[in-house]
Amino acid sequence: MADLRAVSDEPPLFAPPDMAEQERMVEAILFASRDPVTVAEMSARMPHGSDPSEAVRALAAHYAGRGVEVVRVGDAWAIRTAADLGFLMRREVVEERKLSRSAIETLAIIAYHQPVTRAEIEEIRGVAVSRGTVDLLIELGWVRFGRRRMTPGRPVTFVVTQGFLDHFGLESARDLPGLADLRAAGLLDGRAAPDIGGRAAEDADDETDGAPATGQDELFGDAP
Amino acid sequence: MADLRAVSDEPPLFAPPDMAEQERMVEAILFASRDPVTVAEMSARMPHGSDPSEAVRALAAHYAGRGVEVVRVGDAWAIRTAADLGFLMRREVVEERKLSRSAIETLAIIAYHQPVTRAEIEEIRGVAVSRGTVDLLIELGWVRFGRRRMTPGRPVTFVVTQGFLDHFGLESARDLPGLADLRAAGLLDGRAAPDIGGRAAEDADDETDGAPATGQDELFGDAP
Amino acid sequence: MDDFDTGPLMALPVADRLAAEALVVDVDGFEGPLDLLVTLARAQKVDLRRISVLALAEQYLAFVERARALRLELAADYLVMAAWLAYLKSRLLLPPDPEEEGPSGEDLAAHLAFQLARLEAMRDVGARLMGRDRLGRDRFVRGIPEDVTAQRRVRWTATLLDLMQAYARIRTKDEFRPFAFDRTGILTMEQALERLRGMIGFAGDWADLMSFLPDGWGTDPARRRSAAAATFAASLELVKAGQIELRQEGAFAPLRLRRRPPPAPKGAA
Repeated sequence: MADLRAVSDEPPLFAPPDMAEQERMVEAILFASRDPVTVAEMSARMPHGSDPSEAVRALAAHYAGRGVEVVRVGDAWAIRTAADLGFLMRREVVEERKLSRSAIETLAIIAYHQPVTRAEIEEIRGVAVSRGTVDLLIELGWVRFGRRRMTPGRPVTFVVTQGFLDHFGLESARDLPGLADLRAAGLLDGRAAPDIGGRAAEDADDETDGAPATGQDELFGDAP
Repeated sequence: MADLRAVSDEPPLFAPPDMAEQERMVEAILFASRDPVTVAEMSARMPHGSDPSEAVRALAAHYAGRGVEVVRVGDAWAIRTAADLGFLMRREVVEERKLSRSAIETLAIIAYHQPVTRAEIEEIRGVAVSRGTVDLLIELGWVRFGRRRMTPGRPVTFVVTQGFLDHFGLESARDLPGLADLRAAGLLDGRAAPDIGGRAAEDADDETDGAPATGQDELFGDAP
Repeated sequence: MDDFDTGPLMALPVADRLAAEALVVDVDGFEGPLDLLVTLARAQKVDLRRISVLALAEQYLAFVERARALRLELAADYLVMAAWLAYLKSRLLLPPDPEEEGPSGEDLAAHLAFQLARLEAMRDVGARLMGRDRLGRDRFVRGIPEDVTAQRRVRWTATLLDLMQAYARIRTKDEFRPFAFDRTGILTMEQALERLRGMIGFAGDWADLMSFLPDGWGTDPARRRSAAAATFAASLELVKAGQIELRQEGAFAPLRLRRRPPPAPKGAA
């Protein structure tokens, strides 16, 4: 015992590593450990005479403002992702899905007949419109509530939004091709209306091929 | 139309984060992952317009000489503790089955001669390679099947994986120890026994010159 | 090597026994004849590419002899190698025969030296690989990895064309609705079949097909024609299904039907 005590009183055989080296050690330990590490544990693993509690503080200062942080967890220490970068730990899988037939029909009716009440939509479609359909369109930011109709029951109306116009590359809802244009473009049962002729067909082509395609990519390309 | 096109020519709505911020992001991503992360994967998770390949190089420079290091593993990057601090991590050591001599030799042959067929491995070792040996290497995640050789019988070839590089701390298969010396000494030439003639020798040239060096990226492209 | 395994060796002088043990008894420790050759060659302490293949062949043959003396069973490939080396030895010792085709003894020896050097090189680099700073032993991965959670996000897509087609579809439906309602004077076969099915349960006796027309369809000629045709078509379906029988006594005579009596039909069908 006496010998041992004598040894520990004297300067140790090997001087403890300098603080920069101790910081490296703490860094490696915190990185590789499966759990937060207490100062006592670090001390047990580091060379005799090390001062992990100073080293870990130096390390924490070194990491301040970086992508990961040295944080205290109870009486232990750990390296964690900086809170503001948590979004990087999520990978977004974007799944493109076509709007359902009922959603696109409902949207079309709102666009062409706005402001329009739910009852009117149902009358035009000839089927009930489910709550979820309108909710989805509102969630997409393409449809919003308009003024209430001044009729008995004061039903709410729906209108399309600026977002809708942007998505479909329209200046205003009035730019939507009319029935005659649709017919001319062959969208109405292929029976061309003789009175309108070729101009409308060109227009329709333009809109369908050009604008929505480029407009969408730019505006919605990688919106979060 | 004209308006939309004008918009797309302008700089994107949100500029990519500055390089220091991108470095933070790469730092967070690499710290969070156990496996090496490819630049493509980082890119997918970082804001649009980021340049993770530049950011990761800056990060690697920042970590040079620290307790953990940013290392390249094939076409991916990872953070690993500095090798000189391994003694601190005794608790983290994964006890591994000791590889048999034949497994080590087989692994070396695959690494230095890849892509290599079972018959070629047997030629070099002078003994049959037991099924279990290759299976073990595959199970360890160090070896996987490569392309089939375009020779009669279309034999399957073996190549080493990203996991192999990661495990042995190699940036790429080009950094295999002693590779240049072996090549200079002609020991990697698939030299056929003299009584077989010229055909095999030509094949062999293909393998040793082309595949291991340039074929690497292709071969490791979809490694797990 | 367990002591009791060395039984057969006890008959030999100690020095011989030790020499034999060094290689022969441990034959299991060799990974085949090539491996054994590398070990033997290493004793020559020269670059394997410059080894005396002749000396090596003699060593190997001596080894096989010793194994035979010890009555150790050698695997077939060791014996094949011995035979090949004996052949090689003779080729190396005899003056080359100018008539003979194929590689010379020197070519064969050079290739063997190459094979040995290559195998030893692979063994060396294998050891170097194993000696590297390895993951999980010297270098460590992140102890607390964070999982990347995949977040599914649905992006709904619709183009102006979809929108216009949808609207067109609705409007087209409107335009055609009147025509659909115009077709009130038509009885479909499905309707007639449904009606007939409900009624044949009561038609135990022969009854005129025309009596099965719906009420009010017998007066207007157009409606009567449609109803008669549909009901006739429906009755044929039921005959096919084996549910009724149908008969007509002569050309343009009334069509009569009745429910098909249970198993044995009597009378004309």
